[in-house]
Amino acid sequence: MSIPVEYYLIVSTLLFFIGVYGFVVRKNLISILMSIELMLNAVSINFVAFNRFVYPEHLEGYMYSLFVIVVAAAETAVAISIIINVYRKMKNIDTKSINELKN
Amino acid sequence: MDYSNFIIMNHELSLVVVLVALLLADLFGKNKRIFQFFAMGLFLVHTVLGFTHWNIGEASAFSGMYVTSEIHVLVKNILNIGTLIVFIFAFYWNENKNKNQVGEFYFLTLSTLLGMYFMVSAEHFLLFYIGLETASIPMATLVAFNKNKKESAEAAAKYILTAAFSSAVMLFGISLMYGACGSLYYGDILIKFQSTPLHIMALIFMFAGIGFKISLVPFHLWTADTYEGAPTSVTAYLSVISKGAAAFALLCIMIKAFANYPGTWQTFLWWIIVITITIGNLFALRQKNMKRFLAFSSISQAGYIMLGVIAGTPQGMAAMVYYVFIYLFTNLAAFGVISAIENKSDKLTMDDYNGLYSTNPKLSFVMMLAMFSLGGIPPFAGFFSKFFIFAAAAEQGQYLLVFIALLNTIISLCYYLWVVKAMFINKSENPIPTFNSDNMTKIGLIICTVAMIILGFISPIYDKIIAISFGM
Amino acid sequence: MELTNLAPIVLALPLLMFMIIGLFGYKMTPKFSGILGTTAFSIVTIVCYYIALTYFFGSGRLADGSMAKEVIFNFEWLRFSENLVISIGFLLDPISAMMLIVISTVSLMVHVYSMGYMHGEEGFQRYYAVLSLFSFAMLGLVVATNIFQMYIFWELVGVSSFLLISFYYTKPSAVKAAKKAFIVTRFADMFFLMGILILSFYTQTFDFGPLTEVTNNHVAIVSETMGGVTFCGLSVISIAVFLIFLGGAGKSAMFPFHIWLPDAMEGPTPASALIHAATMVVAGVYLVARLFPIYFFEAHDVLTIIAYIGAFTSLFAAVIACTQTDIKRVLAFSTISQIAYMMVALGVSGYEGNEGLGFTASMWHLFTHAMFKATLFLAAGCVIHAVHSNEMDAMGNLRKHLKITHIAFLIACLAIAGIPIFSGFFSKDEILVAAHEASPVIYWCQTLVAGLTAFYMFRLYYRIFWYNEPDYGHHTPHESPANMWIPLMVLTVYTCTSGFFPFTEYISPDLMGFESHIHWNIAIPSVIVALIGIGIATFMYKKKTEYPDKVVACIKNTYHYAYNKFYIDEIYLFITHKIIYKCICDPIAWFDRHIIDGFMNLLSWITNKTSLEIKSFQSGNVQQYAWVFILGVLSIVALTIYL
Amino acid sequence: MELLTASNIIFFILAAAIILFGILTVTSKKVLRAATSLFFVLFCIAGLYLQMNYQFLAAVQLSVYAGGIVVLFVFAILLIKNLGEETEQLCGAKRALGIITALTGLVISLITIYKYGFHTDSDRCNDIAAIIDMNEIGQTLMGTEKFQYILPFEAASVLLLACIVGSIVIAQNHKEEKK
Amino acid sequence: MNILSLFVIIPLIMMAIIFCIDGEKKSMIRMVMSIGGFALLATSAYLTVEYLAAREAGDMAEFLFTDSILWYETFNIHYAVGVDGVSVAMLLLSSIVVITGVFVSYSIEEQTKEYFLWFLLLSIGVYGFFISLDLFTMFLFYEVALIPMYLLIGLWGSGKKEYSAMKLTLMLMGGSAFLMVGIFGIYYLSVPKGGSLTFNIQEIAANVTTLTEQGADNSWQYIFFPLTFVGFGVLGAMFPFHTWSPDGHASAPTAVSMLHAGVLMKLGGYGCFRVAMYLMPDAANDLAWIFIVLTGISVVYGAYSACVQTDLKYINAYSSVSHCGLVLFALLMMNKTAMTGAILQMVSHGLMTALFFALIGMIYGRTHTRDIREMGGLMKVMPVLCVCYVIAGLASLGLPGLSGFVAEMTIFVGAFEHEDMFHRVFVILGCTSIVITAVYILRVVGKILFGPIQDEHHAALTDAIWYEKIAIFTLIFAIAAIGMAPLWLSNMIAGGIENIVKLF
Repeated sequence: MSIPVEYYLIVSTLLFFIGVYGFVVRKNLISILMSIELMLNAVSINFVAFNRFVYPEHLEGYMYSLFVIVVAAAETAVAISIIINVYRKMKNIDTKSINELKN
Repeated sequence: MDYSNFIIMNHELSLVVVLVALLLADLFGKNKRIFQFFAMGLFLVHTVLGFTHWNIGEASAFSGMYVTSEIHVLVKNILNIGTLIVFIFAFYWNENKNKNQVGEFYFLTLSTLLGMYFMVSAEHFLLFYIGLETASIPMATLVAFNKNKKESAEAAAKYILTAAFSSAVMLFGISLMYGACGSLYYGDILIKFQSTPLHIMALIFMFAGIGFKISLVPFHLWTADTYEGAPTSVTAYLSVISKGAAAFALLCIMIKAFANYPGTWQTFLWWIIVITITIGNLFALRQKNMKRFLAFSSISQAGYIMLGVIAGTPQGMAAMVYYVFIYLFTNLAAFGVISAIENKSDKLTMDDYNGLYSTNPKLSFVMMLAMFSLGGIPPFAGFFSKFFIFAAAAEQGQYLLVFIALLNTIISLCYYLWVVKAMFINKSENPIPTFNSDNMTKIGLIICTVAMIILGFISPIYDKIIAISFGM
Repeated sequence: MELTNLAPIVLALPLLMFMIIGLFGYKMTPKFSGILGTTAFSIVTIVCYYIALTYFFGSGRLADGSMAKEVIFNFEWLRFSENLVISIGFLLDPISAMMLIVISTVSLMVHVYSMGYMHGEEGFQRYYAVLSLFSFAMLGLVVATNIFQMYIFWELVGVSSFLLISFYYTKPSAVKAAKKAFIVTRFADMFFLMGILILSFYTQTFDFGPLTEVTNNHVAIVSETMGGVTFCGLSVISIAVFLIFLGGAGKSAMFPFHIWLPDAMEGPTPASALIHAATMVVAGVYLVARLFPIYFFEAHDVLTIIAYIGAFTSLFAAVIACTQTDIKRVLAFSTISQIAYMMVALGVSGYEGNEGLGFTASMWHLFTHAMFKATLFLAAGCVIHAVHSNEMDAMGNLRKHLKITHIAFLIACLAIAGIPIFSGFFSKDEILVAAHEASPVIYWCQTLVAGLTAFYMFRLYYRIFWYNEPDYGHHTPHESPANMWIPLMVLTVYTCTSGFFPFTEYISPDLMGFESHIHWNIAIPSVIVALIGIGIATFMYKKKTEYPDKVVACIKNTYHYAYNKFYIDEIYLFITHKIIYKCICDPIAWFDRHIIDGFMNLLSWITNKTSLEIKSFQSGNVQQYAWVFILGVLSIVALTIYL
Repeated sequence: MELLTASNIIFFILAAAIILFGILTVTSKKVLRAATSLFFVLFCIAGLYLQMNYQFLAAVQLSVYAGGIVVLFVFAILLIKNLGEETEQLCGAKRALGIITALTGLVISLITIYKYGFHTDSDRCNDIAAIIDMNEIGQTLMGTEKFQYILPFEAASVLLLACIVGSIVIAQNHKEEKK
Repeated sequence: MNILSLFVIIPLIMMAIIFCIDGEKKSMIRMVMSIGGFALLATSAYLTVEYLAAREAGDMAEFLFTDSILWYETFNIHYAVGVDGVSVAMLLLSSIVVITGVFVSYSIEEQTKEYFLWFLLLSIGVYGFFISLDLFTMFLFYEVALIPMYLLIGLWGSGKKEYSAMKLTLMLMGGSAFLMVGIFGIYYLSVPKGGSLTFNIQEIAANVTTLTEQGADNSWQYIFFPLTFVGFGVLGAMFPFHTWSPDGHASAPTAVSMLHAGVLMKLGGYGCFRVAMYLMPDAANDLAWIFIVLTGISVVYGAYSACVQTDLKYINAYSSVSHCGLVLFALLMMNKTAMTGAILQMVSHGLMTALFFALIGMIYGRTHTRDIREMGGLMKVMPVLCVCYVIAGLASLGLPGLSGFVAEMTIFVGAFEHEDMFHRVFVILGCTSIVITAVYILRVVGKILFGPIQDEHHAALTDAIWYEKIAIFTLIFAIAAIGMAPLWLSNMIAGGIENIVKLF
């Protein structure tokens, strides 16, 4: 008897909302970005688990998570370059420092 | 493996060719001015070529992953036209304030455009996702293009973070959808989709991601900040092209994948439309910065666009495409004026516009037309698009929604008129001095103005769109 | 000549004159416009006389001995529906023919008289223009073939009255008086209109023809359509005709609508003579007379009310007239009293044969009153012209200075007092006879009024022409020019002679006519009462004595009330200013600005405020954005799935 | 019902590690430490993949994520002055809100997922999943049939190119300004 | 080409010409405007004559001079024009007010060119609305007419013009929000089985009749009738949606007040009649009482409010509320006479309120105050203006021989013909307004025209100049002409009404 797919989903959902929590509470941009990585990984787990345990005929979830990884990498790269840009302008990367535009 | 599938992707291929050509030209070309003309000329060719793609008709490639039909071709053409106008307005800015990154500007803009093509044509959530990301991640760098300004960096950071967040949320939805349906082809989902909680939750998570692109409330909060911080040309691009593509993609998804259970999504879409329009309007009321003002106005406009989605009929699709088409000229005209003024005088707040009519009557005139058209005042094109989209919603019996939307147009008219009032009625000690816009801006403004005035009267456009639209 | 050809002139010519003088008057010299107006009106007068005389002594008498009701012409002016049509037409029957004579005579005399009286006044042309308008309107009113035509001209006379009262428009009191006159009569007209609406709703006609057609002691069209219909327990017929009477009461200054007439004396005196003495003010009487069959057969209760209102008004006005010191006001109250007399006569009248005496008497009195009251006014005009004041205190002993005026005034006074051989005697006698037959209360009341009338008229007469001469300064009064006294004389002649005309043979409710003779049992007491009145007046006012003061001291309170016209004006003022303005208009205006408009402003305020309040929603913090985002997603999920 | 087979135990351990390190990632006060935790999370996830017989995916996960992204993070952290040592003081209210939101979301999602009840035929799944090889992966990635993904693959290349260009522009930006 | 299209084309041509003229050449602009205005007047006069001739010749079609060009095939939108007696009357009215408005605007010196451009746009909207037979184009023109008001008031107005302009625009737009929903409802729900969607008014009316014959559910009418009626009612200044009117009129420049009160407010009444009642007769029948109460309140309420105002324009604005209330009131009585009266009242009120506003504008231009407490005895100073004012006042209070009387009497008589007691009681209440009207008219006349001169500065003021005279005399002539010979107009209108009345 292998692990039911729900167990994977519990893990991924937990991870996802940990990521959400991190996004909402962390104070610097890099940490926020890391939270996003957690969320994306949670999604990957979902895909893979579904693929593996529910719909194993095709590699759809598998491929999807592959692309998620690729896109996440690109996204992270751009995000980090933007964060560094912010750092250069504001001299720190605290979320409070990107609070000029509002209302 | 039949790679001839690529052949039917006319738009995408020609755009890729343009992209490659631009990369090369940027690599070897030294003169930025010539490069700009080259880029625009190339893109113009691409745009014109786009109109020859009608004959493809309905076709799908890659075993149903990619689909094209006349309405897709049309939407892509509309996006092309919009992008072209954005380029025209960006010409001066590129030449004077963005000297070092001209090539990148074109390249990045066009790659996001390519992403939008994929979004629009996708029949599979993976392709859709890739398209969406292609349309948003490079956009973040475009937002950060204004190197002199802190706001630009801030806007970009906000944009990329919320974009990543929303794409994560969307992915979570898509993954659950996969789990529930077993396939991510729209056609398969259409068959497998049921009205179970999981399906609906997946749908909503996924919807949120697209809602972010269209900036529907409550997924809209990035909009104003990003619009304000980004270079004006990029803002224009974001507010029209990106939004229009996402809206059309959403409509396609809804029609193709979830048409069997319209009740499930129409219910929440109804509320989202109501709050989107209302919140957008309420915020726009307080704005003094023109770009920020237009950001909120575009949020409420997004709500109107969604009326076509909630209708979900061919009528709704046609009305929505038409709305986007008109909205493109209208909003770009407004941004054109704003960027013309910003380029010459660096003034951006509404108070700076006081007495503009006395010094720059033509610009004020265009701006006024744009405001009236946005407000849906006849005989300008905005009236027609608004009327049709309301008609589409009303056809499905959404009278209450239409009524609420119409009541909201009162608020929106109020702030549009404030702009008009500032330019025409208010007096100013030191109005923006008289200046001559560069020729490119002039051309752009003329195109937009003519379009705003006459498009509504040319009925074949709409009749053509309805003929090629599809729906539930 | 054919009447069909002539009759239009009666209406068209004055209208034309009004337009010509009104539009181009400012380019004419005053004199020319006066002559133009007068000449034109003399033609009208001749035509009127011609029409009336041919009618009375020729075509009017039908083979069966009754008087004809001829519609000379009648063209459709406005069509409301299949049945309801306003026509402008010309109805010739005994009373309209008689009115033609009254109006044309008095109006012509006033035209002539005004050339002298108004000489040198600013706005002379305007005056003549309005005079023409008035003549047009009044003529149109009396010849109306349907009740709506009457209403049209009714309104027109009202407005010309307004324009004439406000002739001295720079004088605030004149403006006030004009407004008052117009609004009060307008208020009454509203009832008239309502009456017309009700009547026409049921009968589906405006035409006097069917409305006065009597068959078997019923006005068929009215009794058939309205008989038995009630509203709030009252017969609809009664309501309708009572409302119509109220309209008449407004024009004819019946209590409680009488308040405008004394103030209307602010206008030029000849205008007062024409409008506020001889013609317009009797329109109400004429109206009731016109619809007499309906009143008599279908709403007799209303007729009784009319009689009592008339009786009360006549007494009431006579009492006030005794106390006034402005000579024109005295005349105005006298007019009210005399018109009320006519109303009484109508109210007590029967219908057939001799019983129709009241009706006849009313019309007769209308005629004679027009003549002698016009005489009185014109004479008063001469006096005012001479002393430049309306107040009795500024006059006295004028018989030496104004001989012709004096004679005319005296004759008219005798006529109004009802002294035999003068016209007033005859008509008043008939009225008293009719009243006697109907109700003793009214009879005694009217006899008392006759005495009071004699008293106050001679009080007036003595105060002006006898009494002690005040200090006229270096400005000795002198007789008026010929164009003023000749009209005076003409009217005096009418005053003397019109009593001998056999009215009863021509004018009666059933159109048949009847023989009449003087009823000495009624006449003698009334003459005696009149003589007593004259005697007291002579005693008190022939010379300056202390008797008036003593009398006043005796009945101080009553005098005070009467002198202040029983405070009716104040009551009106209270109602209009304190109640209508303060309690209705002001609150409504306040409500409009603060509640209705305030509500709209509130909406915008709320919108603005909300927009201000939710500003913090867009905090600029990217984490909050994400928070809202995920919260939005979750709440949509929760709401969609679990609700 | 034997849950406690060896592979299942490994799953539980991995799951626990993922959650634990996930929590550490978002709670540790030092950013560098958070990055390390993140690395462990990613590593464990790769372990999950391996456990599911998806070796290639696990490899990609390790190389791209653990090898690429985490390194990128570390570089960025080190590039930014003092960030590595900086400690965060989280605002209580904000944290409470975050926790509440996350818990709400968790509860809603889990309830929804559990209500659905996935029907899994583990034997069949195991059979099919056992025979994945590189050839099939390549076919899937480069094919044009249904459930084959050449188009996203090509599209992703554009995305990557654009991202590279974009990142460079943004990163370059500052230097040129300085000149 | 259809003669009706001229009403849109002529102003368009004028706009084009003026657009090309240099803004400094004011006299030339004014000349173009006058010529164009006269051309419009001539066209409408010619149309009237032709219309009457056609009717005389026995052409019994519901609408004449019809023309229909397919525009949006999808929605079956046509550019459909056509007139019946009612529209002809309204067109005539519009032409008169427009030409007089042009003359009154001669005194505009600031941004003349722009002023006239907006003015023309406004008149295009008005004309277009009256000639349209298609709900879509009708609505389009309706909105075209609304928006120029904002700038006309905001730029050339006086007083708290910005507030008023915004309020007016937003409230009217609010009305059009109601209206638009109503139009959609009519459009989608009026189709019988097997029929096709249409915006054409005639076809919709036929469809609705068919629906009734088929015994189909007509409950939709009960939702969309109130919406449509309120939508138009806002423009018709129906209580409690009238508050834009006092502020708006008070702030607007003279000619704009004229055009707005004189013609634009009539769009409301005309729309109620042509759209709401014509297309949804069942609901009109059953729900009329609600609006009778509201409009009945308007009639009396407006009059009472006018009594205590001190600003001339406010007085006239409230009086417009009262008079326009009467229009809607009469329409709701739903019989031929009352409805004819309503249209007559529109024409009459249009003319006399235009006259009023023209005169008030001229007086204000001279004395620089509109407060009646600060004026007095102007009759001596400017006799022509003041006499005209008196005439306008008399017309307003319903003096026979002037148009107001004809209209009011037709209304009262017609309305009183209603067989229901409830309605008749309301008519009686409505009648009281004629007294209150007299009160406030005379109050003004007595205060500012009569009496001694209040302010010695006013003694030196001049009387009307030529172009002002042309304007006011034209209006007075029209008022008097209708007042004296109303039959042709009344018959013409009644002919148009008949088609609608038979639906109830």
